[in-house]
Amino acid sequence: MVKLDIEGIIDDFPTLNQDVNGHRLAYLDSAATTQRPIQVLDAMAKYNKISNGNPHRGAYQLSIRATEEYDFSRQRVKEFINAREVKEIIFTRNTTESLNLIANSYGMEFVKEGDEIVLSISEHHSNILPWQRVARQKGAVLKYMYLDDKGRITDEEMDRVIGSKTKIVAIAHMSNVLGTIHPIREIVERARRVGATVVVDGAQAVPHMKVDVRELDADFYVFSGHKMLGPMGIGVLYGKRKLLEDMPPYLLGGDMIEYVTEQDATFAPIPHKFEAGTQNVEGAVGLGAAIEYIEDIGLDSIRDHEMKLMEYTLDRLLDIPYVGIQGPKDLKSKGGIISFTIDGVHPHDVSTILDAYGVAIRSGHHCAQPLMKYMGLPATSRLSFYLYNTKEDVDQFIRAIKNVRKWLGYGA
Amino acid sequence: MVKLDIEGIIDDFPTLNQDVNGHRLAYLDSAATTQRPIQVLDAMAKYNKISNGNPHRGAYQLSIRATEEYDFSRQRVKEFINAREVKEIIFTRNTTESLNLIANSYGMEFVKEGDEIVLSISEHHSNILPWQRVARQKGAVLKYMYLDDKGRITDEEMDRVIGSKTKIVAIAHMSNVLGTIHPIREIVERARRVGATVVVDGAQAVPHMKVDVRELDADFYVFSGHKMLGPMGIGVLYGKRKLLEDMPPYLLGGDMIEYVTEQDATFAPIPHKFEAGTQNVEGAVGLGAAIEYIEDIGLDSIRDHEMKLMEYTLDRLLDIPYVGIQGPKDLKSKGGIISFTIDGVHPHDVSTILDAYGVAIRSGHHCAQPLMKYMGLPATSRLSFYLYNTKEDVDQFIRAIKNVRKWLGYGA
Amino acid sequence: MGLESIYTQLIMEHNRSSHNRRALKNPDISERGYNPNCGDDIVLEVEIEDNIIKDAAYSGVGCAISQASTSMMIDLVKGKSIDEALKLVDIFLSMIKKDITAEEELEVLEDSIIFQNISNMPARVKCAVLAWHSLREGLKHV
Amino acid sequence: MGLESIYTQLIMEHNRSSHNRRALKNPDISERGYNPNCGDDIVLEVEIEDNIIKDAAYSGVGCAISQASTSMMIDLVKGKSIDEALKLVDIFLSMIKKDITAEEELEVLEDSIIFQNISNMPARVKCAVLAWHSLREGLKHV
Ligand SMILES: Cc1ncc(COP(=O)(O)O)c(C=O)c1O
Ligand SMILES: Cc1ncc(COP(=O)(O)O)c(C=O)c1O
Repeated sequence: MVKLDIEGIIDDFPTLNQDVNGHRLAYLDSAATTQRPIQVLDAMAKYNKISNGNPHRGAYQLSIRATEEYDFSRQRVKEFINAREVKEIIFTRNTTESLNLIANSYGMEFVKEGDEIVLSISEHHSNILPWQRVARQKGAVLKYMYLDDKGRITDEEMDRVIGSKTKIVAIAHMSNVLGTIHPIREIVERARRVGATVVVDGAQAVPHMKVDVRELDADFYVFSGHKMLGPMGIGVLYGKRKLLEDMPPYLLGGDMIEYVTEQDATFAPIPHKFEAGTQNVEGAVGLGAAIEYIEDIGLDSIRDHEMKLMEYTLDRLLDIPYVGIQGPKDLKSKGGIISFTIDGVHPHDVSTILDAYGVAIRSGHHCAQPLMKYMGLPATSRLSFYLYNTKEDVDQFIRAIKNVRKWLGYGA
Repeated sequence: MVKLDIEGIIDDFPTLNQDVNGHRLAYLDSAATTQRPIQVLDAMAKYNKISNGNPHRGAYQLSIRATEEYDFSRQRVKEFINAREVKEIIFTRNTTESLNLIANSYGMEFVKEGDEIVLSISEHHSNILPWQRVARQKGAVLKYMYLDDKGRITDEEMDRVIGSKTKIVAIAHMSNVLGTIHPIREIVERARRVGATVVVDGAQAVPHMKVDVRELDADFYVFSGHKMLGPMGIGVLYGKRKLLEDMPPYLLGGDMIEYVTEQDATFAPIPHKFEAGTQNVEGAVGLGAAIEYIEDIGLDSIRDHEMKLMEYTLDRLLDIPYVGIQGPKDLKSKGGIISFTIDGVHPHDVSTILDAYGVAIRSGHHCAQPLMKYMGLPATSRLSFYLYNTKEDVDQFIRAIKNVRKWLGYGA
Repeated sequence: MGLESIYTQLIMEHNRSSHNRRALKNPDISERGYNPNCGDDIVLEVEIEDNIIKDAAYSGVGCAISQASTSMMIDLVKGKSIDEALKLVDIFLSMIKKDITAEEELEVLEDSIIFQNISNMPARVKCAVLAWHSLREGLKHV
Repeated sequence: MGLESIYTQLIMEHNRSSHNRRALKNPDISERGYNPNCGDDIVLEVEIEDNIIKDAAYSGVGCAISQASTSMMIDLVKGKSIDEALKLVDIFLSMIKKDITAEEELEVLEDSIIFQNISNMPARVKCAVLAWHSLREGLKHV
């Protein structure tokens, strides 16, 4: 395969080739959602113009094609994360739904009173709230692993929190606020020792680094299409076959049944058991095309590219005296995400002012209020990279940052 | 507004302008999923090329535009079904998810032991299974209204089944198997008398006839984008404000919160309370464009067009001695759906043979096994119309039907 | 694939024939086979004596393809040992998946070889394999 | 809308001024205002005597816009009756929604009129209205 060259790929992204507020757009919020390359848009358009049908149910060409495209995307996802079998790949709507599905079907079924559910303090709300509900309904205990001053979970912290009562450990592979890459292998090892199940929220990891679910040996692994060049409305839940088979279904209706009588029903085997209602075929097609695009570039090149940008950015940002940086600064243990604050300026004002310079970043709690509380900050600003970002984006960002305080009446 | 002319609109539908198996395509399976006009595809492409961002969270242009587009689509849906307030419109993934949400959040919260949940025997599995689960978990009783020999629910049947113990009545506005339009107003009246809540599955009605949720006075009303020219992966749940406000949230995480602490959370007001995780903005944009297209044609013209095709088809089909038709033949009380069987030929063979003639119909239980059982049939074949169908489609269908039995070795 | 290669004389004969459509008196195996997507629903009954399939029959409803495939399978396995029958099931399923394509290897399937190209009609594959899966399931529990 | 019309001298002064940033001794109203999207989180305190807002102050964190808007509101309503204050809140919110645009009608808002064009920055509207909503909520429960 000829690798696409990462330089110049910005031309594939129509949204990025526009001016906003009289400036070129520097899109630095890919941790929230990514932009789609024309290859993905074209794949979806092609599906919509040639192959659209309700899959699994029809004996005619359009439906057969739709079924084939859907199955093909599932196969692609399977290979992308190196799952053992295609039936271990469930299509969902997004990471949030995947996590809710696991909490409801696995958690509500297998967590018992007194069991402990372990999270990290840096989890996204989507990996907190569903577990709060399980804990409350089942009388289980929710425990947190806290971060050290470099934004990392230490071995000691894992040992402190993961113990004989631990039933589930649910943790992000990469923090969406600090960029920390959490030590999944080490966590899985400890979980295995105590017989706990590990749920990994891979929303931020899968788009940016090679993920091999077999090597990680995670029990569940979930992510979203829209954060990896794919469309909104499609997400993935990977689960080990045995676990998925033992879980009751989540959404009920449509295609996921075997027999239905007036009072009862039996269910189709996995993956169909978990995919009720008309599937989002075009979403799956878009995700498949996104994976193809990512593989054409290569995840190693993507990570490499992002780390170069990170180095370049941190060099400049650390030089500015009124900028504070949260989380790890060591590039090996983090992804392309920087959370920062500007002395005397509320993060929300930072975003608005940067927007006026064409720079799109995000400010707020980043759906991680417990982490904000733990860090003692009401909010942070966050910049995040993806394969289409360039040094030009960084330069524009740094220039804008240097203007922020002026607008709030500070000398510099 | 200049109404589009329903003749000739087929040119707007790329999928329909192709040959399959050496024949022009006669797509007669719109009850399963509809084809998308270029106007809808263009609206989504435009969003993806200009406005894509994660809504509700960003203070920069792309995110602001995404938020505006999303809100605008919600507004459009509100007007389309004449809801009182935009916050009564929740975006979901599809009808199936909408019904699961209602059953889980409303049903599990308010149905008590001994209460009765009333369905019709013609419901889609998506409007059966979630209620079976509620009934099982809550110790409630699931009761069915059966159909008369014309495929309708009589006044007597409603009176027999809806009574003082009835807590919920869940029913399709239009049956996806027989096309029967169920008497929602009459059902709501009876439900009001006994204080029951009415859930209407509008998946088949909304695309084909004017639906006014205020006039119907239904408590909940749900439908899918992909059955009304919109994309897959987007659906709607309408609920009366008071009910939605009293319900606990369903999916948890992401955007639907107010405060989150380590052990607890409070939730955002409706509609956000029910929209966890990154919203499917492009799906909402596509649905909005689909509504615009439908309104440009006009639902009255669509219904009119479909009824003419129905008359034309029934005239021809009733003439064929070995064809049996299930359900009402009276056009006033049904939509553009015909379920039929061919003597001596299994419906599945009918589909395959018709496909060879370029005619796309569906055969099977249509996700309505209890109805099949009630009718004493293992399966039926089903033809269904939408605004893009023509007499030519019908002629092609009738010609193909007349060839079916030959392939199975019958004289005719 | 044209309809000719699937709605063949042979398949139609088996579809309409009733010689295997009956109930056995004392079946050792009674296995339900169901295809939720299209509603094919058969019960396969088998009588076993000394490890040999003495008799087999089916009832239920299904499309022409599933009915014919079931009937041909019954004709094929009657008189065979359990191991031989399981071997035949494997060969049939491998043929469908295109794992085996060599004519010589498929010969043992006799008439059932006619389903070789059903994979070109993906929506019907499940109809063709239904009875074979049921037989395998059933024989497992003897 | 350029940044000039929002990060104005006046707004910056209010943002950085602390004359309304304090705690009251015996507040009759203590109302939390929270904007979950951006994390603005204030507590508005009001002292009422004979139906008149005798004193008001706020604490908490927020962006320049929410802080300035809160501070200007406090300056505006101090000394007014509850009814007058509620009226002012209505006018302010109507201005934001562009339901009221006539200069004469808006004059009563004094400095707060500066937020007239905030609706051109939709992501910041909630910051500007936070304190006003809190005041209305709080006055409801007196
Ligand atoms: C009446 C009815 N209800 C529910 C559904 C389920 O819709 P979806 O598959 O879009 O969830 C359908 C269509 O499949 C239907 O026709
Ligand atoms: C770590 C993490 N988990 C979960 C989510 C939720 O993803 P989604 O909104 O696609 O459900 C996100 C992104 O918002 C995230 O960054």
